[in-house]
Amino acid sequence: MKTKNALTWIALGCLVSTAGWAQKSAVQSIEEYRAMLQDGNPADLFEAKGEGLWKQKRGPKNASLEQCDLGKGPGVFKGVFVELPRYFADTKRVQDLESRLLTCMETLQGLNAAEIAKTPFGKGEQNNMTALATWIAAESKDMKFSLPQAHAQEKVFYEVGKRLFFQRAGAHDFSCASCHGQDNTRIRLQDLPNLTKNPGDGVGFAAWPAYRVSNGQMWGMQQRLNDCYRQQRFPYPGFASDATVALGVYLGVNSKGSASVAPAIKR
Amino acid sequence: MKKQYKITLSVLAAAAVVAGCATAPDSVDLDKLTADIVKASFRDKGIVKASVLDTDETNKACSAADVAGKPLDEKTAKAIEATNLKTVKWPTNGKFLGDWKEGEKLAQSGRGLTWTDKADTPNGGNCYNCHQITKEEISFGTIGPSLYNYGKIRGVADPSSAAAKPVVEYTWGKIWNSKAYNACSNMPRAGHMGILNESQVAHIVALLLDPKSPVNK
Amino acid sequence: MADPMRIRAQAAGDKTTVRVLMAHEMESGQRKDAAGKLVPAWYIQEVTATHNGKPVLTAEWGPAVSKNPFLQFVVKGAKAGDKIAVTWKDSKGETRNDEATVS
Amino acid sequence: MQSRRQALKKTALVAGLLASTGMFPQFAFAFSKEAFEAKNLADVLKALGAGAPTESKDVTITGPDIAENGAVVPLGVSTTLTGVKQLLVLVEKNPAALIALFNVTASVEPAFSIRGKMGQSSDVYAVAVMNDGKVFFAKKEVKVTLGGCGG
Repeated sequence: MKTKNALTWIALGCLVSTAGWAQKSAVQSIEEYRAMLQDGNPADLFEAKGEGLWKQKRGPKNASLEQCDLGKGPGVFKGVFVELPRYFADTKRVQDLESRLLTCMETLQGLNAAEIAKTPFGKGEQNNMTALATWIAAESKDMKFSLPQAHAQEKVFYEVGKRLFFQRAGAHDFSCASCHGQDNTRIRLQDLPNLTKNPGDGVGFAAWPAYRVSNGQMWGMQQRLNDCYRQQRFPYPGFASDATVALGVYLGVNSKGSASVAPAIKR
Repeated sequence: MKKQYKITLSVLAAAAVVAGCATAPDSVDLDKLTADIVKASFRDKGIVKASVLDTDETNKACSAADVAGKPLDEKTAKAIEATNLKTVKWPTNGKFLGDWKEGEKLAQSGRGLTWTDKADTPNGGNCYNCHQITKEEISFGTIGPSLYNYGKIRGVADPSSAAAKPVVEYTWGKIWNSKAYNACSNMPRAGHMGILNESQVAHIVALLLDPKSPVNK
Repeated sequence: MADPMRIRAQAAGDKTTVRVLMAHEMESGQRKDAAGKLVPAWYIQEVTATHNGKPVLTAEWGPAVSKNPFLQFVVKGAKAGDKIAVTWKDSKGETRNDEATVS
Repeated sequence: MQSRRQALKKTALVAGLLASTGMFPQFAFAFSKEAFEAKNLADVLKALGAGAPTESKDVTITGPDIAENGAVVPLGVSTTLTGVKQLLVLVEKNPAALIALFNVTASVEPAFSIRGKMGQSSDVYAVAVMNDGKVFFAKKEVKVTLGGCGG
């Protein structure tokens, strides 16, 4: 699927590029480079760590997360990722994977969710959060996204997410759509998925969490959105804030039917 | 954190009541709800203040059009373009063209104005992120049109000539405030929003229009 | 303590391909932190591998091996059910040993 | 000043560590510090006590033509020659050229893949140091691009 996408893209590149064959060859070489990295994705390390953390008794209540309800009942981790974010009756909120893990870490383990949400990415409990999210996502690998939209609040969050996606602001007037609102575009050499519709298997929403080779970091969806907003010249979105969850609903619903490849490996 | 959630929750509950369970969510309330969620979710970080989300009428109108999925009506678009055109500051020394070499450096840089940048980080022009410019740089984006041979295609042999004046002025104006010519352009308003200063805009104009620039080779 | 390695060992005929991922910063000693201070080098220096307890490979690495290192090698004569163990030791003297069964 | 008792304790700790992690005494080799600090191929070989290198088609270096990111460049070294003592991976323009050194035994194929960091576009080398002291190499150019918006 990835290859097919890349090939289409190369073909288009030839048509529109005036730089001709040198351009095409560079693009092909980079595709080869990306293919070389697929075997041996360091995300495996985080996946293994996450599985261990799920079962490990931790926190003031010395409990594991094995009774955590991620949407399909307590303890079910297979297939939950491709149905998140969704509405949870106990919290009366729409939650994404990381937001829901926060809830479980607080209710089951007695950890302080607000403190964890405030912790910068890559520090302390946030590292555990990323590992957990990586493992849970990996347990839905190759499954197709199918976010529930039956509850009124799930519909409301989709609509809010759509408005956030098109919100132009900041020093550069950028919205998410500035870069992700058209087909077959790229920023520098990075192809940009069109996230206003289904961008296909393993593309966009369906490719995170992912290991980023540029900085050797494992990123969950929350960090992915956070860094998009940073580059968009927006202020800082709170971890698991309603804005990030609503945006996740918009992207996730648009990706309906696409297979998740998470955890992926990215530039 | 806790407090913020509470606020959002009460707003949400209200929206849920209004929206009911069967009817489609009401657009006006969704706009209000989105604004409330934005307020509760974003915070100041580094040099970026949450207040940058209180944007101007141009962005508001274009965002609303994007959400609706249809372009602005012609009258509104023209009015927005006129408003933006008025903000264009023309070169105080009358010199539209600077040094194309400096322009190339600015075009290459995508730095500045994120919350990880410092206040004294020199801002880049971000040009290559979206445009092909010189033939030598193969790492270019395609969100905007190719600018290779920009001056040549437009027949600019001498940028200081009277014949070239309209193109030179348009180029300056477009970089200073892109929305003066296309109300909902994806392009930032480099001069208007203080991303680039007058001499930097002149350098980029030179990159595009100077016959000696690799753009026009 | 360092996080565990991921070792996958797969037999094909009389050869076993071993793929190892190690969790390590591999700090080059060239990088500056946010405050502009040079971050001291910290990297895996020695890697060893055994097949059913018998040493088959030793390697020395410098700080230019990428963060969270990946290593692939092929062990002759290893078959399904055999044990492949890998050990690393870094420039601070910290070490980690993990084992995998050939599949 | 370190007391004798402290020193002893430390030694015991290290020994314990080695034992607990399954490090065998025969693995206790000294790190080739000098080789890993050398600036170029010739100095690396000198530090390892090896002779002058000859280019050979029996040695192979694999890597991408263009690396999208210099932080992670997949590199492979291998040889079809018999009697190989060591296989080395080098990046010519790195601050220190040597990336990794593999001691080849009869129990492994003389073929290894790793990922290295590259500060800039450069030639990369695979070097085979033979039991008889001969040295063969292969090289290839890897271009490192700058990607993304950061600039």
